[in-house]
Amino acid sequence: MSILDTFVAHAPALIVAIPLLGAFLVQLVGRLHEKAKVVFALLTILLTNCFLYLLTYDVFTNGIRTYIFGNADLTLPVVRILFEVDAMSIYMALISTTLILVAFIFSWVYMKDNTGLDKFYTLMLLLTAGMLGMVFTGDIFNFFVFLEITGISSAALVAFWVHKAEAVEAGFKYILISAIGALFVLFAIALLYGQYDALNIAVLAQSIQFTFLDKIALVILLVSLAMKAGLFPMHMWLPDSYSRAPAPVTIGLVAATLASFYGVLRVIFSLYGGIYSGTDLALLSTLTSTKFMGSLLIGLALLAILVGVIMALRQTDLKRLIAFAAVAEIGYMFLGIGTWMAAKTVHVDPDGIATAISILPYGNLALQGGIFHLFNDAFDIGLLFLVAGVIFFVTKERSLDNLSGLARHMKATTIFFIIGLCAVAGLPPLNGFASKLLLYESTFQLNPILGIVAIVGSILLLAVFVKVFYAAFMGPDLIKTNVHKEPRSMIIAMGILAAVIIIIGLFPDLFLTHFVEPATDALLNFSSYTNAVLIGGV
Amino acid sequence: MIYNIPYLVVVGLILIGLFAVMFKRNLIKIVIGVTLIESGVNLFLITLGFRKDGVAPIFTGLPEGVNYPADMALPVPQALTLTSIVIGVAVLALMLSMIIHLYRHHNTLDVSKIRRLKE
Amino acid sequence: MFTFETGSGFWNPLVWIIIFVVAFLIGYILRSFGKRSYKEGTEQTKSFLSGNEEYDKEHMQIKSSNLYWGFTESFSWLYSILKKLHTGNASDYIVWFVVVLGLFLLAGVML
Amino acid sequence: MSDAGMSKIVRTIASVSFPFVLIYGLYIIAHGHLTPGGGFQGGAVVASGCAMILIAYGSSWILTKTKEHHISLLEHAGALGFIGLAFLGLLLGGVFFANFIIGEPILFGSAPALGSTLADINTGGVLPLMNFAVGLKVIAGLFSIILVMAYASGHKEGIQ
Repeated sequence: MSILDTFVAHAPALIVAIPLLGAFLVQLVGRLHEKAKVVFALLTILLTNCFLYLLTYDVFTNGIRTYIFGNADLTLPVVRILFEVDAMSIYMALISTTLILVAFIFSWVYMKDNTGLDKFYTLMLLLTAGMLGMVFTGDIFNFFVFLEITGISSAALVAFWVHKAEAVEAGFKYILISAIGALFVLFAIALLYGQYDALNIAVLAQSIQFTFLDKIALVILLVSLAMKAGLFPMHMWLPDSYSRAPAPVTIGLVAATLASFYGVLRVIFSLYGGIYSGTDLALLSTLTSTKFMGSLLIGLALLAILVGVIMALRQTDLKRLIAFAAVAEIGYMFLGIGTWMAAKTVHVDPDGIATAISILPYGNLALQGGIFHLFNDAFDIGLLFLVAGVIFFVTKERSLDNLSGLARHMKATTIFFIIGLCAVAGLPPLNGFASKLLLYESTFQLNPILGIVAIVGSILLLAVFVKVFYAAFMGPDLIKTNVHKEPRSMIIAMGILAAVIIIIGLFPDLFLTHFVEPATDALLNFSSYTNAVLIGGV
Repeated sequence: MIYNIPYLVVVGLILIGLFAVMFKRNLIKIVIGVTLIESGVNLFLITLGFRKDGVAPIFTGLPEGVNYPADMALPVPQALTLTSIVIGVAVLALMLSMIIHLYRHHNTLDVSKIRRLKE
Repeated sequence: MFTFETGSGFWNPLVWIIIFVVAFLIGYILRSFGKRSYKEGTEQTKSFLSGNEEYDKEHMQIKSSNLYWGFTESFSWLYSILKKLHTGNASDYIVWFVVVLGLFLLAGVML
Repeated sequence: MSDAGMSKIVRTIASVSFPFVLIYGLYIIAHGHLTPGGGFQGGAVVASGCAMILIAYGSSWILTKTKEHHISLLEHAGALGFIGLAFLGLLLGGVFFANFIIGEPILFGSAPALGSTLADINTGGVLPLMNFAVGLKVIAGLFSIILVMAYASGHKEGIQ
């Protein structure tokens, strides 16, 4: 075994452990020099990224990789804590680490005047470790633990500017939502554990019978994680906390929200994958409830899109406006899942007896669109939040009413804002359009109204950001004091995101076939996920 | 029947906690509600590990005439509960310190008056 | 490599870029037909507002809260509902959670 | 929780009972790998003893004896010890969190005997060490939380 193989074999544990170790070392390193903290945090996240790229290559070529803690062989699968990394986990981990990397670069100048920066980087690294743990773990109780780590550290980060009343209020709302959501997740885990004596997702998935208690557990898991992902009408914490956090934290929060969304995916496709992606005729009795839940998700997703954009249209606080746009974007992702859940059909022979259940092809297309959109949402919304952060840093203004003519001073930021605007509104040729096209076409086949609402939502999103562009960047030069050029580190941070957006916009097909399709297949291929643990996949 | 009482208590605790979180206006009472939900969930986990006439799951302290795994209370739920308690302490501490700051900024503990972020 | 199949259609970003380039060229050609006698800093650059005096630039800017005034005004009934829903009270957020939980329990368990 | 501390009776009782609380908590930490208990439980017991002292003497008095950032340094030492042991497991035992001490002729190295035996504290490998690390972290963490909260809430006028 070469040294590289050893690295790859231990990568799942190291990717979570390195940010964790870094989180506590930052405090010691920070005593050396003022800038040592941020350099150290950057190095930590870069090292994590290196291991992640190694692991990405391995998982995309060799399939699922598991990692068992404490002992090399898998003797007691029920008791052992293990990580299970498939293409979907990698997909999410790539999004999270890239966003956190960008947040650290951005914070170089943005946070330089704050005290307690060592705590800031500790919490950011803990947040990273929590998110990566959430996406890598193969054990549902560990999922809860990492969910709580993510929730606690992000709530503390939201309230980082503790001298501002709104920031503390937002932090309190976030921790309340996060604590209640996580406790209900734990309750559902206990329901599952009480029935099947197992905590491993693969073992549970294999033995789940879809009894009455299982249905309750499913609903609780789904709703609590959807709340943490910001689905309408449980989205209200999201604009509150996104808008009041410092800009680098907001980027981290976007990633944390998406990690909760990953939890929803894991619950539906892996934990309950036998019921949802199964096409066995024995599942006929569950079809009504699964389809109905899909329709309910679609309904909430459509409302999320409409309410998100309509509320965004009247906001004057720039970051709050972007946060409402993020609510709409999350609606698009849930629309993808809901369409997949509802796109099941029963084939009936002439005597009226069911012969087969199948998932219609547009269902899988909608799921692909949703997962593609996950990536686009993270990067588009992330870029817009960074632009808002730059504007706040340079002018110390939140309200759009007091902003005007910024394009005269900040040319780079203006260009990045236009890129983000077009991407988030789904304007071709940027990445947002490719994923939304998938969603439009697939949802239209389920019900034309869905496609129409999705398109209307996109158009309104464009209107929302054109308003921002007009109000903040165009017009006379009102702000004469204090306006200076944006620092170079912020341009680099925005440039990374903008470059990814443009590249994916130009090569949507390559990204779809090399990243989105493996991730979707990993979700849909329920048996390979369970077999990797149950039949010694090490 | 008597073994079902803990489950009823669990449901009762969670419902009382939710009621407190939803309808009480004092921030401290809301935090107490969260703690009640947490206690309910913890009680549920512990109850799942119960075995009639079981002994404490200490491998080296096993009394004479007790079968090794069969007569022990399940240790896994206890480990889970412990983890959840630890997390609960962290959440509680964070919530209370935020309440201290909220009180400083708003001079009130009424949750319906602390809503600068709305609409 | 560029073409992107969506099952019932396809999408190619290159086509769009070519259209952009062509549109830009057409615009440039049209611009080149313009008058060459244009001079900056003379009467020609002043805007003509039916003979009225032009305000200062600072007073001409429409504030962002007034943008889309017609839209927000005609949907004011909707906005009043949505504003009422987003109370900002932390307890209400949990109420919404319980409501959705109940809704899903009805859908997923009772059916 | 006032800043001045409480009456002399309370202070004396607190001082007398503090060593017992301390010993009991440390016992729970040290026997974590043998009996129910461990780093968190023992740490919580010790931290509650510290909280008793804090209430009896007041937070200002405590802050003259120690500083909050010294306590948080201890806390980080605990966390680093725990994750460092896990990394050592990777280096020496081949897997993250591997028990690399068990079977070695050093402290805590011997494997526990099977069956119902008397508890032997010299077993467990890295488990006791991890318990110590967690105990340190919990004592320092909880104590600094209580200390900061007492100090912060004690300095606001008008709190009854």
